[in-house]
Amino acid sequence: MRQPFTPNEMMTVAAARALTNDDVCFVGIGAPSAACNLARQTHAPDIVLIYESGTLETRPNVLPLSIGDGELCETALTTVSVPEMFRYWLQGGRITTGFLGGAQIDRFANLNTTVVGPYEKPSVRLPGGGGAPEIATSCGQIFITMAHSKRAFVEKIDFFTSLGHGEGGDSRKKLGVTTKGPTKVMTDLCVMEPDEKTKELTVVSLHPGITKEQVSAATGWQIKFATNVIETPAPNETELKVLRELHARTKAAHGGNA
Amino acid sequence: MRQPFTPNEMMTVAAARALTNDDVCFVGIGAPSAACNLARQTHAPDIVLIYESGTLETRPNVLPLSIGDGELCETALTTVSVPEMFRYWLQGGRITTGFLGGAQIDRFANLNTTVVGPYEKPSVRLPGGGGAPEIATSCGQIFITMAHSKRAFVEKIDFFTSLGHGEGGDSRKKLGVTTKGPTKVMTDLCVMEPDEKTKELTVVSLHPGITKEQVSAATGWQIKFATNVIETPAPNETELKVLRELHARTKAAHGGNA
Amino acid sequence: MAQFLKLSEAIEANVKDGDAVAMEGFTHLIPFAAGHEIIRQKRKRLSLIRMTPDLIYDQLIGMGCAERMTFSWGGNPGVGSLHRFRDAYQNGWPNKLEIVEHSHAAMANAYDAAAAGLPFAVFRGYRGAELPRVNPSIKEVICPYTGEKLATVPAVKLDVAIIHAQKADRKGNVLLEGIVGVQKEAVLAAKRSVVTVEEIVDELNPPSPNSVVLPGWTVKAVVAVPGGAHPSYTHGYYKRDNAFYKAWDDIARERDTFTAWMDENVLRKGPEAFAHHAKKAA
Amino acid sequence: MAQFLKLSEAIEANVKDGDAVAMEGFTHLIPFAAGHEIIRQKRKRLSLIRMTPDLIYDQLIGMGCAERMTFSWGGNPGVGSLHRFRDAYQNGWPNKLEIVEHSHAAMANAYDAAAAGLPFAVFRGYRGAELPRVNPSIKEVICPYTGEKLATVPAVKLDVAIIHAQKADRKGNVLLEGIVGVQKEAVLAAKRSVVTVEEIVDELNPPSPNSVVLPGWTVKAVVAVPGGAHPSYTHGYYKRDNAFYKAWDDIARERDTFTAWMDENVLRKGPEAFAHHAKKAA
Repeated sequence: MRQPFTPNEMMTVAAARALTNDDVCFVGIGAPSAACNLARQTHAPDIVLIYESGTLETRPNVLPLSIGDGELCETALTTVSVPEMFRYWLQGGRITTGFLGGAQIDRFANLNTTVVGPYEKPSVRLPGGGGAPEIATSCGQIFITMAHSKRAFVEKIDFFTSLGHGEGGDSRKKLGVTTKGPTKVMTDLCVMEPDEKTKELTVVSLHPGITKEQVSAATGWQIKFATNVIETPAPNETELKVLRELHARTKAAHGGNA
Repeated sequence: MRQPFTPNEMMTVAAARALTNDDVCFVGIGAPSAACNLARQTHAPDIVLIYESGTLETRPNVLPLSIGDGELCETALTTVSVPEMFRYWLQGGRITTGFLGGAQIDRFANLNTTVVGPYEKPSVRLPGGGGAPEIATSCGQIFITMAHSKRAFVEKIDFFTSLGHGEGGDSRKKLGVTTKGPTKVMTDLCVMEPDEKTKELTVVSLHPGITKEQVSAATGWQIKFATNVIETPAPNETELKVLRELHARTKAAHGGNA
Repeated sequence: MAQFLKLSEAIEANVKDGDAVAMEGFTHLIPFAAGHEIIRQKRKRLSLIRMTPDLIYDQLIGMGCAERMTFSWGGNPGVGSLHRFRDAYQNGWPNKLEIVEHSHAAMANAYDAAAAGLPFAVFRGYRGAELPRVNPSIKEVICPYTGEKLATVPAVKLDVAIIHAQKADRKGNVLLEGIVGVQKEAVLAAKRSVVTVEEIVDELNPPSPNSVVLPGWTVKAVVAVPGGAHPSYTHGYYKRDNAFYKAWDDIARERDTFTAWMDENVLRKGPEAFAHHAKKAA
Repeated sequence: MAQFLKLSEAIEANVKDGDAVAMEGFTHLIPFAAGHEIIRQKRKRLSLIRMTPDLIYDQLIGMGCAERMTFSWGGNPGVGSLHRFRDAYQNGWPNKLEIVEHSHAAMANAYDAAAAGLPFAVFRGYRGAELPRVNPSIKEVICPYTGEKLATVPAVKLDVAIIHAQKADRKGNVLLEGIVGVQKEAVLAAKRSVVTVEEIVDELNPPSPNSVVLPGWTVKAVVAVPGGAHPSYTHGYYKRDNAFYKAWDDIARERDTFTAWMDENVLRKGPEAFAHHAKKAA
């Protein structure tokens, strides 16, 4: 019998599965961090995890709350300065897979984490891009994890914080960018991939129990589905166990209302 | 009674005396290294010595044969990478005094350590500039130590390895260089300083027993003398003792035909 | 040469109204005690520079010390927004706040360039991103060899850098260990620098010849403030107080709870209040 | 991922005739054993890159392995000239040698830029110096903010970087300690890299979290060659053989003494000949 799981767990597991043992990942806080460490603790024990705080090849036992928790440095192979991280390691082209998320995403996987509303007079001022503008173009490929909602998956993002596939097609190439950009978007409802030609995000698999209608209703544009949409295999017992233990250790470690 | 001393010892002592306890020195191998460590072991115990190999604030007990002997790192406050040395420490403008020497020098203290003869077809291919081109312009001021001879002190140097006072006058300013450049040239015969206006090297002190005629005869251009040329105070007992012990320790440490 | 001062003296002497100030520390070693002292001394019109403004700038902004913030990521890490920053930027409370926004890569390069004495940095950045439209200081150069267009950012210009570190010796040489961020660059970029440390020791004893050490002659003032990075942390001493970072979300959300907290925990306290967070790892 | 090979295999697999090769180490950690192996394998037409060519390139040049040398200071430190380099450059023996000459600052920046994936570096250099007249790869850019003219140098382009280090663990992670030069940059700049080490250990145990460590996935081949830096040295293991550096002046001055020495000490030997120099400091 299948164990029950939450939509967020399904998203994290789907992201973890997309990672391989040979990946060198630039990890963000939250779902990416959970996914990468889940992968490391299951099928990809040698995966290299890099956090922008300078921690190279880190193996945290609890998930960091911040990108620079002590746990990351203590379990890292080595820790470099932040200029070195962005210059030698990210810009140097050594990262195979970078993770991003955002407040808004469009059909070409461009992301906004800067403002809701106009830049000069925003209705909500968000934290901003951080590492994203260069992660988006320097990593071999980008995985995106986001909760699926009409507020987030929008026809038009308010600000281009980081490049996805631009206006689609060969937009990246036209900008002189040679990396792949977003190759997968993992949400709590489904997995999307850009169409080979148009680069428009296309649903390739639906999480167990999720319908096309639910996805369409949670997307701010007319979302396309692949010819053969499959069902995302549900999280297996090991994945759930490892993920939940990771979260439990994390909650205990961070204290308060985790 | 005055102890006898060699011309080279006089040169080294004169250079050491020009250094202060507040200096941060970019040290070269040979006479500069001897002078800087003599100063450190006599009147300037807190002088900061930096070698281009990345060793910051080093206190060698024996003189290094190379710019990167283990002694330098073992006695340093810290050791940084070579790119950091040239970028943050030298170019960053943190050095008060840099030492240079060369195979040839002209009346404006421009130096050649590159070639004798034409660059493309030299009669002697010298080691080249190394750190000199940027030491010459990034340090607050430059001290030069060189053995005095007509072969070295020439009317026209074969190659401008590093900038002294260019064509004299405000040459440095015209090139956008704001540091002082060479302020003292210490030879085994005398001490020279650039004239305030013309920047032509002018003898300001003669080492004990040396005549103006000897200096003129060893200089490839009509060398000028200051109105009041003084006698360089001879090395005192402490200076000679410290310098000779330094050389003796060095010879013992390096082995072979030191 | 480094002077050994009390925190109040070090801030009084080195931080002036209107200064360009970087208080750095990438999550780790954030100089909170020094930030609190600036608040107590009621500095005004500061131009605050920091990659990740964090709670420390939320506090300075909320207390009216800042008129400009240069940054690349302005949130409470893993928690959410900086409410005081948002309130200042969106509503002008307690005063208007101007922003200069970059990416992390741009800021890191801008610090690096300043430490290297260069007027600007070149990096492969902002391609397809919108920030260059709204930040006129982002420009470009053409590679003279390949013809590639690359982004440029001006070097940071700092009057004063303030950092926290593990320890200093009696000559003011400073050892940083762990996540070292851009602190070395910030100190080397600044006209003046203040370093708070967990402890002052007779011998620095860096564990490696290549440990990150700032010579005393690059530092203006050294102050022992045990626990001075709390709720951030000091590698080898005490851990990040993640529970406090989460609690801050509620404290800072409303103006009155924020003001009350600052009054009780900053204005009515001194640097010795940090001491109970200090702890050396076994 | 790093492969653990014999030295002959590592050189065979990674160094090809005509390659652009950097064997780095600023006085310290110079990979002499690897250089000797290249000589034994009779590589030809190498484009050798190194800030300070030192004895290692004097040997490679004298044995006819090189057709070009990019460098910033080509002498025997504290001793004098590199006679084999001079003979090749001035007299074409044993073959013509082309040179590309820079300053140290330029070379250091060129390595840094390559490690950072940039096509070029900007630095404040060569002002009033003549090298830009004879090296057409030295160009300039204008700072887009201040109008200042600054020098540029193209990033180094390397097929292979070869370095020596203290130790590697069984995953190929490499620890460098002491004078670390431009070795990290060289490895990160190269398509392939070979690292010889004093020893291979179970646990790397870097003394500081900020120690200089190259992850195994940045390295192509790791080879244990105890003593492999001699007559250069390995911090924590054995000292620089300054007497040998001085003796080299006589050995290399004439073609026949050089050839005889190389025959006896390189061609008729293998990497195990370095073992008797190996020693771990107490």
